Amino acid sequence: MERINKFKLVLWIILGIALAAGITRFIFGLGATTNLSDTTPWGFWIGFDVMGGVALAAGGFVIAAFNYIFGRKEFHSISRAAILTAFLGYVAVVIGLLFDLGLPWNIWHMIIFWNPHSPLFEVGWCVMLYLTVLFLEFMPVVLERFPNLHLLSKIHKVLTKIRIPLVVLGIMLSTLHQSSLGSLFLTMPYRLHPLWWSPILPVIFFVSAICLGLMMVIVENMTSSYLYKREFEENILGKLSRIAVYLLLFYLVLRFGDIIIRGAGIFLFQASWGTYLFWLELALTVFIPLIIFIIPKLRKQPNFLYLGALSGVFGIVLNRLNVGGLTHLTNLTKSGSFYFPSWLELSISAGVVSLAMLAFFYFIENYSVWDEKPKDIDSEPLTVPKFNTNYVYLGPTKTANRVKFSFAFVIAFGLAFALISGKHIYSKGFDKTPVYKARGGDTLLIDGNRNGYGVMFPHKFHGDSIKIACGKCHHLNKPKDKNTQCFECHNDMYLTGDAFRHDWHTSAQGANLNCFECHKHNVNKGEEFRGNMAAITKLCLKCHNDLFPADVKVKILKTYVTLSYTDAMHKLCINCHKERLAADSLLRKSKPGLALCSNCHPKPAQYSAEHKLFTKQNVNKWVVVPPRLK
Amino acid sequence: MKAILTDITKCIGCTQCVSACKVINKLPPDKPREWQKNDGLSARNWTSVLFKDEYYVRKQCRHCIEPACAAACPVGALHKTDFGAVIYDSNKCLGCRYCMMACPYGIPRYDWDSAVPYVRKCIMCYENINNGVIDQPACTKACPTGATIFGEREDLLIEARKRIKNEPDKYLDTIYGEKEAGGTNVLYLTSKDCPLDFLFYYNNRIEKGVKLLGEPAFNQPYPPLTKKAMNSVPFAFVGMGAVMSGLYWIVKRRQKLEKENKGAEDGKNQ
Amino acid sequence: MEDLLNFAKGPLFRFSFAVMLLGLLRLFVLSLINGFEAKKKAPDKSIPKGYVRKLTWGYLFPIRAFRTKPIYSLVSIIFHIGFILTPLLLYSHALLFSESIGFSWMGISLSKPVADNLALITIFAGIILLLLRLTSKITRSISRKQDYLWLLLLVVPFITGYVCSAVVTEPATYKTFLTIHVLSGDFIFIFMPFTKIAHCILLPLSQWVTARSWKFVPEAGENIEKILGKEGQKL
Amino acid sequence: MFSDKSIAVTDEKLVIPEMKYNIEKVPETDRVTQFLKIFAALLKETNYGSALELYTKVSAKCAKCTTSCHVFQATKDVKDIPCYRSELLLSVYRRYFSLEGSIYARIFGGFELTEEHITQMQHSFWNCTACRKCVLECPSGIDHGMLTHIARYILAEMGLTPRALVISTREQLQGETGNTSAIPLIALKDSLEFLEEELKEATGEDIKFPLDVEGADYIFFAPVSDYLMEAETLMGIAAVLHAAGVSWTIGTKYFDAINYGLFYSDLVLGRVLRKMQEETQRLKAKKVLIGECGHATRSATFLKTYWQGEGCPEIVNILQLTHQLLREGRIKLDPTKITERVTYHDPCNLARQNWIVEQPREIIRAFCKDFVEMTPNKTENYCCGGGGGTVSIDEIRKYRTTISGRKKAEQIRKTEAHYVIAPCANCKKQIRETMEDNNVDGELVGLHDLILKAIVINK
Repeated sequence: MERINKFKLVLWIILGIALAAGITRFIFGLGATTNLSDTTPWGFWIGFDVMGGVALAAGGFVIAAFNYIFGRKEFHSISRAAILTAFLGYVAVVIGLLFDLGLPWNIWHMIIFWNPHSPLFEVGWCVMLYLTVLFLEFMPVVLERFPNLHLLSKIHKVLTKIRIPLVVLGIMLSTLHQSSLGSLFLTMPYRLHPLWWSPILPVIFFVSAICLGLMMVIVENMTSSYLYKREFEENILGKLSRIAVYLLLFYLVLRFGDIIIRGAGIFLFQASWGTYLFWLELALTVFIPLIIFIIPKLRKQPNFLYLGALSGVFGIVLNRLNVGGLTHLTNLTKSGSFYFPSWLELSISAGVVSLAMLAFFYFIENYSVWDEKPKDIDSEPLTVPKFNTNYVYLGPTKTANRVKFSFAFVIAFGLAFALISGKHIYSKGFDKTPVYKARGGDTLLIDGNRNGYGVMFPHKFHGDSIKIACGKCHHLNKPKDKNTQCFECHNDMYLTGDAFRHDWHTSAQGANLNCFECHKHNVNKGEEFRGNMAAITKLCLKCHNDLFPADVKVKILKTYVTLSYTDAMHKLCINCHKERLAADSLLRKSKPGLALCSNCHPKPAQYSAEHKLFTKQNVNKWVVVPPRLK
Repeated sequence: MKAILTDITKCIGCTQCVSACKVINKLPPDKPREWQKNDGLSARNWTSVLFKDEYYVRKQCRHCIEPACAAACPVGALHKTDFGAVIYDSNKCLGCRYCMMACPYGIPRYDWDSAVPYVRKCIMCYENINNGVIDQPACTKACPTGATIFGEREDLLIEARKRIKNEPDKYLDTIYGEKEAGGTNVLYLTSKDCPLDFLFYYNNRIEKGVKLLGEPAFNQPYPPLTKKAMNSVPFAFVGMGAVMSGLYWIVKRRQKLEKENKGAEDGKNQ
Repeated sequence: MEDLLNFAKGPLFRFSFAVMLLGLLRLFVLSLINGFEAKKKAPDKSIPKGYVRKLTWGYLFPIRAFRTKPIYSLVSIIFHIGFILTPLLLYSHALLFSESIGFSWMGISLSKPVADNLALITIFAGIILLLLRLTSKITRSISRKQDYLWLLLLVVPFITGYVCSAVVTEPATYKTFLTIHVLSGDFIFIFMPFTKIAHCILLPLSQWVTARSWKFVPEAGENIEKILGKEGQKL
Repeated sequence: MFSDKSIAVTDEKLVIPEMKYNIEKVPETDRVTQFLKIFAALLKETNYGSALELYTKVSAKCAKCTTSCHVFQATKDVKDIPCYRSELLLSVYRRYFSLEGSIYARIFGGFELTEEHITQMQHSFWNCTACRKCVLECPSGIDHGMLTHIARYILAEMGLTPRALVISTREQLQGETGNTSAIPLIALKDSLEFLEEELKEATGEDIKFPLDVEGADYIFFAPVSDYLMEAETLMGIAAVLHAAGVSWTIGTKYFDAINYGLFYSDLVLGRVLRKMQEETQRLKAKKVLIGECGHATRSATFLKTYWQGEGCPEIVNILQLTHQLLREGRIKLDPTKITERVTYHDPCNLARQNWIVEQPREIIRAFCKDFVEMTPNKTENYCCGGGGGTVSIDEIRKYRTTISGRKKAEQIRKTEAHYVIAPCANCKKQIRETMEDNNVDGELVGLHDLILKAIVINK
């Protein structure tokens, strides 16, 4: 199997995983798939897909400028591939953005609802326009293939004529939005780490984008040449690296000058996560590439050249990630939850990149992006490999690829889809905490304090002597079950529940009913199940004739959705207990403080810290505040 | 402009304001989630009461006079009304969450668990007051101790100053919201034991008290931070275009001249 | 047991469902592409449309099938109907889907007695099919292992499902049967695209693909000679 | 209890003669590798891969095909079940050419291609007459005929082809005479002259066989064996064309319609069709007319595929043409001439895909009083038993007539017809031999033999 086919197979597998993640994201929302939170609303998708993607695609306008404006014709042979990379990069940005936006189907709103003060508005417009420009710049390559179609060849002619204006327009638009991506963060001076936030952030972004553009062209060219076993343009790439040296030096001066003039130098040598990230970023972006590009001995070795360019690319992408979310102070200090992308976020980003790469390979194989098309793609030699018993022949490469790739895609999709944990989706961020049952007739053991110890509760006495109607406490009795406990309905400590047990009524061990024995059949005919539930549902009394004692006053509940155990305790039980205390002498003697909060919450502030719910945060403690203790 | 004044010293933490808010805005019951900031605010809780050093601090949207969120929103889904509230139009929103990033108080919350999520925050009961359903926000109305009150901003500032003047031992001599970030429509009075700096991102700084060049002052509004960059956009656009066209012209001319020279030389040689 | 059940209802179910759906789609698309490639290769693009259409419709409404082997055809058709309707239109399955995958069809579901009876009929049809296969020398001789395995595997969820729904009341037994039920369902899903059950999605294409394959490629014969190194040889 | 009634044939003890044909040259030893290599080359160059890929997935092994296979119904041998035979090839494909199958094989082991398997295929695929009747029954839509075709192609590339077929094609393609029966041109001219005289006697008309007429409407290709054995059919055709005044011609350079390539090799199919094209272009004929022959007609339709350059002529079968002429009233048939009972046998290649089914029946009804149908008939008619080229292998005549042709013999016996019409050279030879060997009364004729008796030629 050829290199390129192996690589494509990997890309298809990633694509399969990404599709599974993408579907989950659109069914269950961002919370289920990402590690984003209210403290870190922007994460990997903005940092890598959008900001990184836009920066990675900068090669398009840089090479176009060199080729068409500065008259450096030697770059002509790589300009098509660079423009294609840019175009696909921007398409990838838009696709990535569709995943990140909460309401992606409203993305066109930017066209009709204007807020020109917003940097994001400007970025959005520029990206849209530049995408169009790139499309028009790349179109001739596609149209070349159809010289016989009159209309298309006409368009081709027009496009070649207006190429220079298009290139100039593209450079203008790129300048704007490459820098405006930096402007986005001007508005959050205290959110970003001081080593990154700067009033000249737009300029820094623009300069670094040009550096990245140059190095990305090197990486893209060498990678694809390696994959297609093709000689790469050593000359041109060497020239690019020499240009990159000056730009990188400028960037280095700019960056440190900015930090020192602003007075942020004190942050440079702290022992903190933010500072480490800064030095890592700078080492990748500037130091490694500079060393390699300046020393001619290293520069002339393809491996080192590749390493330098790759390091630069990683560095500047890391810069975008740092600005986009990693070095936000809510992330670095203990004030918020720590953000690191979930594997679903990573896989979707990887999937978008894979898609762009596959599209890139498609164009390379089918259109004349390079001066000559890669060999052995169009026609297969008329041979069949030697057969031994282990050999499997799946047809010509194209067919075999199709079969293998789709198979890998399906399996990868299935595995990823299976691995997306149901917990993340269904618990809504919380473990279920079942409440233990305690049944009894005359005397019940209630874990009223929820401290693991049972409390004796003279149940019979309440019914016989105090003559409280059961419904007062057992607002909804279950059939033939006269001592329903709180937990029967409030069956989760923190989550809402269902007082009517649908599962029991339908299960074989329970009532073994089907839906239509209680609900009218016309729910099938379009009547909303949720809309008018009372109208289409049979009353409990129709089946359970002996549901309530004759003399009981029952509070009729309008809904079967029950509060969580904690909520119910505060609203219902405590009130009830209070009333009983006022009336009864016996209980007052046995448990004088039954209605006191301190029974359940002996130490309110500490209590929360012990509890699972509140383990995560240390600062900004939030508790459900009980009335002040005396 | 209307405003809300919350006196921390008077709050008893009964959370009546929280309930009232949920009732009037028809918010469903809340469940704690992993993705919440855990200050009690969420897409289903637009106000909350924090327990801080024996005091209760109510948290809600500050309704800045010059709101950063409204300036940031690319489609203008958030905007400042003359009434004083910063309100949200869910029909325009496209879910970019730039408002959440831009807010210096970290207030807007997101429907993370919904497939159709919106940004949620206090809107000062704007619509209900506008429609005449209520005459003041539900939270101030529900407060049993008068710890949080509603009125014209100027009146409330006068009232606040009066309280500080009357009991200088009890109150900290700052009205939070008077100046910070250009002033807000939600004002706080607090006890000397409990400064409220923690509500503001300014105080998330690692090195407290370090003021770097270019960073906005404590009382500086936020929208102008990007305005400068945005104002230079047309110049950058036209300038870049001019430079590029000029370069192109020069390069082309030079090439042409070179060619002519070469041609002339060739001619000579021949 | 509880863990196994949860695994079968959760990750395994999601995996199997995804593999089934996408796998079948893959087969369909690959066959379509193959067909169109064949069309592209052959200069003669015409196919006997009426004949292809007639036979293709014959799969959806197999009336012709009754003329030869009527018993077999009838039982097999009943088995197919039961097999498609019962699992698809049972409320519990809709519930499983909505819990595990996030979408479902709760609005349309069979009433319990109908579903139960249909399940019984399907079980009997399956057993009869198995007996038919076992008793006839002809079918026995051409059957592969998977032909028996499939019948068994397909009937197992029906039996266990029926037992769960109508027979047992004891929780432990119920759990056991339910686990087998879900597990066997999962395995059916997983193996669907890779075995003969793929016919569920490929049948509508088979006549078209056949008709396309009958179109010869003019250079093929000579090219094969070249590949085999027999170029220019006499017959 | 569940035994299959439809396949029960009234039968005492049946002796199955050995189906053994002579092979021209025995291939080299490592047949397995050779087979796989050829298979791979085939998949690479032809369109069969798409069908095989699909068949390996859908094959359900329901045995419904047994109800339509005349060979199986005679032998009751499981090796003759169409599905069993197809599986021989499909299992090879599944193991060596499909992803799922190879993965399965790597994990669990299983099928491996062996010499015995090839030997089995070598016999099995020549037992099949490629009539494709089972296709109509198969609920999975598998074309067993195509699988036979593919397997025979591979076997042919290995050299495992019956000698009879190879000899005739060799003569046709490389021999001096250029036709399968090796008739020299002089002999042809002689026999045509003789036929013209015969026609003169029979009809009193001067009916010519026009040779080498340039620019005629139709260039006529008959299966060459007709010139030797079925002269009356040719006479009938000549009479019809003469009566209707159709301009037609027979090429002297190439006049054979037989194309055994359809039975065993696409290569041969293409080469023979090229010869046909050359002749058609030489004589600048507008349409190609094929005589009474099933496989010749079907293979001629592939002329469209193999035609080099523009302007492929229309291909017409004589039955279609006669039917058209009859409808237009250009020929007249005397409805009183044929009084005996007549039945019609549908050649598989003509009728199976509902192509030429109604036309011959309309012609027969126009001049035969007592026409009975066989059961089953039309598209579902049984094969004569000599399809797929087996008819030309004389060493297996016993097998052909007693096993393959058994079903046909019964069918004909049931109709109690005097004339059995079979408009196909292969069917004629096979049915004639079958009727002889099975002692069925009646006379086998071509359609145009009868037409010759009934045609009215006006001056």
